[in-house]
Amino acid sequence: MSATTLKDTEAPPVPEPGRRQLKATPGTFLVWGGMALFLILLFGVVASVVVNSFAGQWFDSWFPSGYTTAWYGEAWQQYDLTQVVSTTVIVAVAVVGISVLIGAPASYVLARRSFPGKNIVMLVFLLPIMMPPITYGIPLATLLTYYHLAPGLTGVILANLVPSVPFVILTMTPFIEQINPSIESAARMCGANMTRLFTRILAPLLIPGVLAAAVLVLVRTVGMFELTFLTSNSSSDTLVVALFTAMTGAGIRAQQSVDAMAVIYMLMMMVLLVVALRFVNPTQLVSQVREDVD
Amino acid sequence: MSIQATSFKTLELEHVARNFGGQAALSDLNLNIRSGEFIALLGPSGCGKSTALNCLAGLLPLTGGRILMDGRQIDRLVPEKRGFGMVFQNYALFPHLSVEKNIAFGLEMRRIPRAEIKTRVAEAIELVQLGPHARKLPGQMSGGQQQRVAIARAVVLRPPLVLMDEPLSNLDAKLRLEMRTEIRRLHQSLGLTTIYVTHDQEEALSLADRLVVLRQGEVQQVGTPQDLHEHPANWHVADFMGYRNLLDGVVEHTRGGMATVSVAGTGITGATRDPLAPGDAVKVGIRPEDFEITDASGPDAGHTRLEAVVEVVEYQGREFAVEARTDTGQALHIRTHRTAEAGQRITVSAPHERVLVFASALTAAAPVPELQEATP
Amino acid sequence: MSIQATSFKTLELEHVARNFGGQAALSDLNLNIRSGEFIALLGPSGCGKSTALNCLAGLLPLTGGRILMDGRQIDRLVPEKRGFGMVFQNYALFPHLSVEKNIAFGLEMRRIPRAEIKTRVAEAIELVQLGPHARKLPGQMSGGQQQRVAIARAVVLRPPLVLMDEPLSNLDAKLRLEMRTEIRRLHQSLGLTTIYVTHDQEEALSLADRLVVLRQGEVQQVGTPQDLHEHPANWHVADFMGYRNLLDGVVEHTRGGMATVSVAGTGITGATRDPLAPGDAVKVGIRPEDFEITDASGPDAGHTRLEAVVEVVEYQGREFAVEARTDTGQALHIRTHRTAEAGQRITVSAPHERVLVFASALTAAAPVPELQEATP
Amino acid sequence: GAPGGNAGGEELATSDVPDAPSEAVTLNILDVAGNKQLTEGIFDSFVSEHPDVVSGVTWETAGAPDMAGKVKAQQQAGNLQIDLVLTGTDGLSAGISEDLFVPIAADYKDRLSNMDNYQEPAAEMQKLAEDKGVALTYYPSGPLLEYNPEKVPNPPTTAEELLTWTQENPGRFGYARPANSGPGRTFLMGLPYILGDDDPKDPANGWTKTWDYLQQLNQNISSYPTGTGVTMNNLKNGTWDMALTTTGWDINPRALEQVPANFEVQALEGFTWVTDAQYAVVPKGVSADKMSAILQVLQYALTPEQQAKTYDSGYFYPGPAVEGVTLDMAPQSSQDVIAKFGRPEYDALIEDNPKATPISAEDLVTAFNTWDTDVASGKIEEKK
Amino acid sequence: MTQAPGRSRSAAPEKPGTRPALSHRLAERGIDRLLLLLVPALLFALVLFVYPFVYGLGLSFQPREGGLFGAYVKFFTDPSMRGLESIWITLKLAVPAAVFNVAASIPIAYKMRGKFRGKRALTTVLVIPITLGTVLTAEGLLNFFGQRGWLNRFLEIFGFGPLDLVQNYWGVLWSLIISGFPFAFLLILSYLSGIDPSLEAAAQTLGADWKQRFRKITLPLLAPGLAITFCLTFVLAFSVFPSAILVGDPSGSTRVIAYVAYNAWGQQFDYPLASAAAIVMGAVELLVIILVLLWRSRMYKGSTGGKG
Ligand SMILES: Nc1ncnc2c1ncn2[C@@H]1O[C@H](COP(=O)(O)OP(=O)(O)OP(=O)(O)O)[C@@H](O)[C@H]1O
Ligand SMILES: Nc1ncnc2c1ncn2[C@@H]1O[C@H](COP(=O)(O)OP(=O)(O)OP(=O)(O)O)[C@@H](O)[C@H]1O
Ligand SMILES: [Mg+2]
Ligand SMILES: [Mg+2]
Repeated sequence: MSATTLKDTEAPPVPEPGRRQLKATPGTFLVWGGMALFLILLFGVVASVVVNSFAGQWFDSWFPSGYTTAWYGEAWQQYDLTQVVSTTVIVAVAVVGISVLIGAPASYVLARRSFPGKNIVMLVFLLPIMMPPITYGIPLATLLTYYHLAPGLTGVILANLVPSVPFVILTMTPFIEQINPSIESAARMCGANMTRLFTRILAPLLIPGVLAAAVLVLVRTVGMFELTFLTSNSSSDTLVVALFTAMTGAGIRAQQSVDAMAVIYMLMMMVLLVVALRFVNPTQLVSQVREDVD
Repeated sequence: MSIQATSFKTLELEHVARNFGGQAALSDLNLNIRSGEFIALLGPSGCGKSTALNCLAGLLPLTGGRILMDGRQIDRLVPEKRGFGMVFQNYALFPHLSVEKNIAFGLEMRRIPRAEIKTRVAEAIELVQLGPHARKLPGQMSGGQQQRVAIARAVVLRPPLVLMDEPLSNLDAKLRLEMRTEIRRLHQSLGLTTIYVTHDQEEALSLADRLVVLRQGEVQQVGTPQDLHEHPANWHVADFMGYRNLLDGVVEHTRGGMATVSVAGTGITGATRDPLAPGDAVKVGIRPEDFEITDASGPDAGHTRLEAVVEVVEYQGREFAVEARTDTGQALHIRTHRTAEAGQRITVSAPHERVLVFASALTAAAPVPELQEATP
Repeated sequence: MSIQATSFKTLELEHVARNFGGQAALSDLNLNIRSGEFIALLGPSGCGKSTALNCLAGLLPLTGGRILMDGRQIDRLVPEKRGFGMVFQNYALFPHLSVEKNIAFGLEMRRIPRAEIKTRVAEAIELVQLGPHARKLPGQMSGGQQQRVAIARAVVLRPPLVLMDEPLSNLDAKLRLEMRTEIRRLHQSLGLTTIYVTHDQEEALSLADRLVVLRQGEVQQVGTPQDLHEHPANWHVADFMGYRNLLDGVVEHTRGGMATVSVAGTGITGATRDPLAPGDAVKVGIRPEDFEITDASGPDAGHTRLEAVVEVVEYQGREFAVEARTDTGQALHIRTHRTAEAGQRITVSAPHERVLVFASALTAAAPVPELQEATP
Repeated sequence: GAPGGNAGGEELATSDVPDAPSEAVTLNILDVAGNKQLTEGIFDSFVSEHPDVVSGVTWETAGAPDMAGKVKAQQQAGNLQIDLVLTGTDGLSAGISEDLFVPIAADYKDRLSNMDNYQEPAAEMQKLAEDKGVALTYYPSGPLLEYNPEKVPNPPTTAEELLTWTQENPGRFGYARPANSGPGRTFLMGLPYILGDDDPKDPANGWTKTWDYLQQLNQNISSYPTGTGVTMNNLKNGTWDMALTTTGWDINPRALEQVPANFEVQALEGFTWVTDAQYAVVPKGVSADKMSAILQVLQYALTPEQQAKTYDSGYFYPGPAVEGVTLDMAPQSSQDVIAKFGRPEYDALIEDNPKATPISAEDLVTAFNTWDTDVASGKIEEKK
Repeated sequence: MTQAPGRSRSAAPEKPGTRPALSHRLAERGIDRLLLLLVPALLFALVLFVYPFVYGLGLSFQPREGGLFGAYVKFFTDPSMRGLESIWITLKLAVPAAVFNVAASIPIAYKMRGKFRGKRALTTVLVIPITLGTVLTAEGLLNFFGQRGWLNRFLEIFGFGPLDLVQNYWGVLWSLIISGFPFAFLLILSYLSGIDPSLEAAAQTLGADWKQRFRKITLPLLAPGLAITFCLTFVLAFSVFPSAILVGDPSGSTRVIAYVAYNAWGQQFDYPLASAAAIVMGAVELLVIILVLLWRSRMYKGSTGGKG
C-alpha cells in the first residue's frame, strides 16, 4: 500500500506503473541505512565469535593463527551436549507448546471480554513476567521438589512455564483483538464449538501472534538460567545452564570452547527459528492476500 | 457436542429485547415462527434487523424476553448448538480459507463424510455461480462474489433455520433475481425455515410468507405480503410499502371507512382503518404509481385531483419518475408512463380507494396479529 | 504535498487494464470523462467495476494503459495527490475514529480551518441522517449506517471526482431514494464529477448521464441511459437493461431492420440492428413487462403471440411476476397486472417493435462510441 | 514456610551410618568450584575399584552463588537429590551460614583418618571449614603479576613500582572484580601483607593502605571485567600488557593456548601467599547408605596416589592437600604439561614466602562491598 | 450455568416473563462460560506463581536485622547497597533500550509490509539476533567491540583511537538492543500485518500522505500492540542481569538493580534483602507498565478490518 515500498512482482507491460515506488525519500534512506548498519555490526559480532570458536591460537592479530574444529568436539564432550541439547529441545518444545495451549485461551478471554476483576487477573499475569526469579525461584523449586516433580525434567518444564504462560497471554492479546469478531460468529454459526473455533479459525489467523509468542517464549525458556538450574538435576540441565556454568562457574576454560558452545546454542535456536519462519510468515494471512492487491 | 440440526415445529420469540448500553436496539419482539415459513424482516437502516437475527442466532445475549423452540427455552444455548445457518451482512468470510473451504467448513464441523462434503460443496458453488473462483481466497474476490460465498456457506448446511442478513445487497439485478429464485427453491425443496432481512421491498414481497416491519427496534406490523401491501397498519409501514407520498393533513370528515382530509387546503379522500374523528392529525399515503397524469381537469367522483408543477423528471427505463410541487408547496412523487417536462403544469389524479389515511401518532397503530402492544 | 483538489476539464482513460496474477480483471477500458459528468458503471458481479474504480483512484497500479487528466498523465501519481474521493464497497471506515472523526479526516488532511471542518462535518452528518450516531464508533453501527458514513466521508471533501462503489447497497428503499436524490443534488450543485458503480439498473438509469456496461473486464457499451435502454448494443447489455427473456433462436428471414426468428419452432419477430442473415444464431430479447396476457388468440399483425402454462406466480406489490413455460419448454418471465394461477394456460403477446433480436456472438457487437474493439 | 519446611533436612545419627552401604549407591555430585577437572579421575577410579560401594557418579556443575539456593530448596522439600558438593571457600561459607551441611569432619573423624596427613597450609584451610567439609585440594594461589615480555621488558617488582608503571601506562594493566575472580580476590587479600597494613584480616578497619593503594591504582584502570577469563583475554589480545594471576591461572591458560606461552610471571617483593582450597561437603539429608559411601570415597581421595591426580594441567597448581605427593606420582600427561608450562621458580617462591589463609567469608563480603563502593565506583564519579 | 432467573433490578416496568435469564444478564456484564478458558492459566499462575511469590514477599519482610521493613530500609539507605542509584541506572538502561527497540522497529516493519523479493530473507535476518543468546552476544560484543576487536582495529586504520565500547554503559545498551530489537520487530511486524490495508487505501483517497496515514491511521491502530511490545521489551531490559555483568561495568555505571539483588542473594546470602531488592525492582517495573497499560486502555482496541 505504501507508496515507497519496494514491490511489484509482476513485470508490467508498460514501463510506467510502479516506477514511482522506487524513489527513495530521505526517510527511506535513513531506515534502510540504519538497518544496514545494524546488520553489519551484528554480523561482526557474530562472526567474531564464530571465528574464535574455530580458532587455534588467536592472540593480538586480525585473525587467528590457525584453525581447528577441536573446540566443538571438546565442548560437546565436556558438557555432554548430546544430552544437554536434547533436553533443551524437549524443554523448549514442551514449554512453548504448553504455554501456548494454556495462554491462548486466556488471552482470548482477556481480549474479548471485560468482566469484573479483570484488572486483578491482569496483574496476576503481569507479575510473573516482571518479578525476577530470585523472589519466587527458591520457594517454587521447594514446592516442586516437595511434590517430587523436581529436580528433573518435569520440574524444569513446570518452572519455566511460570513466566512463559503470561508471556504468551500478553503477546497474543492484541492479536486477538485485531480479529473481527464477526468471523468468529460465522464459525459458530457453522457449528464450530470453542475448541474448533480455536483450531480451525483463530489459530490460522493468529499464526503471526502464535509465532511471535512462541519465539519469545522459546528464547526466554532456552535462556532462562535461574529457574532451570533450581529445578534441574544432572540429567535435565539445559544448554543455558551448561553455558552459564562455563561462562561464570569456577574453572579455567578455553574461550574458544565457550564460544563453540555459544555457537551451538545459536545454531540450535536458529534452526528452530528458521524452521518456524519457513513454515509461517509473520504476517497475517489476511493481509498476505491483500498484499497482492498492492 | 452433537449439533441439533434437527428440524423444529415452532420457534417462539417472546418479548425479545436487546439494548446496547442503555439504548434499545430491539424491544419487545414477539413472533411465532412455524417450521418451513419464510419470514422477511423489513425496516429502515438501523432499526434493529441485524440485532434481531443475532439474538436469534445466539450471538448476542438477550437483555429481555426469551426464545422457545418447540416449547423448550433455547436462548441460553450457545450458537453452535442451535444449529442455525446465517448469512452475515458483512459476509464474515474466513479470510484464510478458500471459497471451497469456507463453504465446506460447516459441513466439516458436522463431521459429514468427506465424499458428501465434496459433492455438497460443489453443488453450493454451482448454485452461487462461483465455479471458476472456487480456489480463490475471499480477499481476492469482488464484493458480490464474496457475498455469494456467504450465501453458499450458510445454505450448504441445510439448517432447520437460516438467517439471512441482506444477502443479495451487492449483487446485480440479474443475479439477484436468479439468487432469489434459488433461495426460494432451497426454501421449498429443503423445507428450510428462513428469516430474511432485506431492504428491498420487492424482494420481501415476492419471497416471504410473512413480513415483519420494524422501526426503531419496535415491531410495527406482522402479516402476509398482501396484508402489508394493501393494508399497512400505520403510515410507517405504508412508507415502507411504497407510499412515497405521505402528506400531513387534518381530518375534515369521515364516512364508512373513508376519510376526507385537508392537506394544506386541498381536500383528499382516502380509505382508512384507524378510528378517526374530524380534527385528527393524519398522514395521507399515496403511491407514486397510483398517481396518474390526466388531461382532464375539474372534480371527478372517484378520484382526488391535484394540480402541480413538474420539478424533476427522471428516466427509469420504461417509466418516468416525476417530482412535482403543488401550489401549496407540497412535493409529489409520481411514476408514470407519460413523460413530462420540468416546469410543466400537470393535473394528477388518484382513485379514492388507492389513497390511505393514517393517524399521525404511530402508537395508535391497529393491533397487529400475534403481537402485543409495543410499549417499552 | 498540496492536494490538487482543483477541478479538471477532461479525464481520459486509455486502454486501461489490470490483471491479477495473469487473469485480466479489467482490459482495455477507454473512457473520456468530462467534468461534471455522472457516469455509472454497470455489470454483473465480478466484471471489474471495483477494479476500474481502484485503478482510477490510484490504489491499484495499472498493468496497461494510461490515465490522462487534462492531457497530463496521472496514473503514476499516488492516490493522495489525485485528490479524488471514494466510497469503498466494503466501506473501509477507520475503526478507531468516531463517525464525526471519520468524516472529518479528509478535511483535516487538507488543513481546512477547524471551524469550517465542524460545519462541513455537521452538514454531511445531517445529509446522511446520522445525527444521533455522530459519536459512535463504526463497530457500533448497523450496516446501513456504516455505509452512510462512508458516503459522507467521501462527499464532504467535495472532490473534483468522486468514485462510488455501490454506495447504497445496504440501505432500505426509502433511504436509497433519499440518498440518491442527495447524491444527485450534490453532483449538480457542486459540479462533482461522479463515477458510480451500481448493480441497480434503475439507479443507474435515473442518476447517470452516461452508462458503461462491463462484462468480464471488457466494455460492452457506453452511452446515455436512453440509448442503452432502448438500443442495447448486444444481448448482454440487453440482459442488463431488463430483457430478462433471452431466447435462443435462428434467423428465418430479415426485412428492413426487422427479423423473424425461429425459437424452438415458434416464429418471433423483432427489431434488430445487427447485420443478420437467415440461419444466424441469435438471441431474442423481451422484457417481462412487454409481455401482455391476452384473452385473444390466433395471429395478430403487429404482435408475436405465444402460448404457455403458468408455473410460478409471485406477488410483487401491484404487479405479479409470472413464470410460464411454453409447450416447447421455453421459460418466460412475465410481469403483469393480471393475476394468473399456476397451471393455467395463458396466451402472451409482445409487440414486434418491443422485441429485440441480437446476434449470439458477443464480439459481433455494434461498434460502441468512444470505444475501440476490446481485444486483449 | 514452604512445604516440609524443615530447614536443615533430616539429621542423621552417626551411629546409623554403616561401614559400607547395603547396596552400591549412585552419587550425585554438584561441582561449584571447577573441582571436577581435578578430581573426576579420583571418583572414576573409586567406582572401578569399589563398584559394590559406588555404582556410579553423576556430575552437575554450577556457579558457587547458585548452589545454596538449590540445595536449600531440596532440603526444605525433604527431597534431597544432591549427595556431595564440591566447593571453594565462597560456597563453603555460604552453606555454613545457611547451615546446609553435615559436620562431617567432626562426626566421622575416625572414618576420615587421611585428613591427618594434610600439609600444613592445607590443614589451615581445613580449619576454615569448621568441620563442615573436607578439603580435597589446595594451592597457594597468589598474588602474582602476569605480563607480556615484549611490551613490559622490566616488570615491576614492588607494589610501588606497579603503581608507577600503571601511571606511565594508563589502561595497560587491570584485574577482574575481586568478587568474581580468584586472582582479583587473592590480590585484594594479599595486598595488606605487601603494603604492611595494620590487620590484614580486618578489611573494615585494618586495610587503610590497601584501600588507598587500590584507589590510586584505579585511576589508571579502564574497567574491571567480571571474570578472570576476560582479563586473560585482554592480556592475550593486547588490550592490556599486564594483569593479575595465580599459579593456576598462569599455567593452565597457557597450557590451553589461551595465553601465549612466552608470557612471564612476576611476584611482588615480600608478598604472602593467600592460600586456597576446595572442599567436599555433604548437605544435610543424605541417607545413611550414601553417607557411608561418601565417607569411603573421601577417605580414598585423600590418599597420596589419588591426590597426585590433582596436579592436573596446573589448574590448581600444585593441587594436592596432603603431604608427600610429588609431581612424579602424577599421571604422565599431567607431568608433561607441567614440564612444559610450569615454572621451576614456583617451588622456591612457595617454599620461601609465608602463607596466609583467606579472611572469613563475612569479612570478604565487607571487602567486596568496600571495593565496589570505594574503589570501583570512585572511577565513574571521576570519569563523569 | 445457573438458570434461576433471580430478581431483576431492571428499571423498566417490564412484564413478567420478559426478565432476561440470569445467564444473559451475566453475559451482558462479560461473565459467561467463556471465562472458564481463563481457568487453566489462572490456576497455573496461582499454584505455581502466587504461592511462591507470596512466600518471597513474606521473606522480604523478615530481614536479618531491623523491623518489618528492615530489608527495604537497608536497600534504600545503606550506602553500600546504593539502591536508589541502581534503580536509576536500570531505568537509564531499560527505558532508552525499550524506546529505541520499539521506535526503530516501527519504521522498519512499516517498510516491510509490502511484498518484495527477499522479504522473507530480510525478516529472518532481522530476527536472527534472537537466537544468539546472552552469552554469544556478550562474547561477540567483547570480541568485536573490544579495544583490540575488529571494529577498533578497523577504525585504527583511519586513525581513530580505540573506542571504549564495552565494559561500560554502551556495552550493555548494545546487548539490550541486539537481544531486544528482534523481539520488538517481530511483534510489531505481526501486529502491523493485522491492520487491513484497505484502511490506508481509504486514507489515501482522502488525501493523507504517508506521514499522515501513519500518524492517524496506522499508529493508533497499532498502539495497543505497541504498548504491549514496549512493556515486554522494557521488562526484558529492566531485568537485564547477565549482560550487565558480562559486557558492562557492574560495580559502576551498569550496577543494575538485578545485580544488586543477585549480589545480596549469591554473595551476601541475605535472602530477605535479595527479595526486598527484587520486589522493589518488580514494583518499579509494575509502575512503568501500569502507566503504559493505562494509556493503552484508552486506545481503540478491536477489529482492525474495514467492514463490520
Ligand atoms: N486480489 C485479487 N486477486 C485475484 N483476483 C481478483 C483480486 N481482486 C479481484 N479479483 C477478481 O477480479 C475480478 C473483478 O473484480 P472486481 O472487484 O472489480 O469486481 P466487481 O465488478 O466490483 O464485482 P462486484 O459487483 O461483485 O463487486 C473478479 O473476478 C475478482 O474475482
Ligand atoms: N455494538 C453496538 N453498540 C451500540 N449500538 C449498536 C451496536 N450495534 C448496533 N447498534 C445500534 O443498534 C441499532 C440497530 O442496529 P442493527 O444493526 O440491528 O440495524 P439494522 O436494522 O441491521 O440496520 P441496517 O439495515 O443498516 O443494517 C442501530 O441504531 C445501531 O447503531
Ligand atoms: Mg443490519
Ligand atoms: Mg465490486
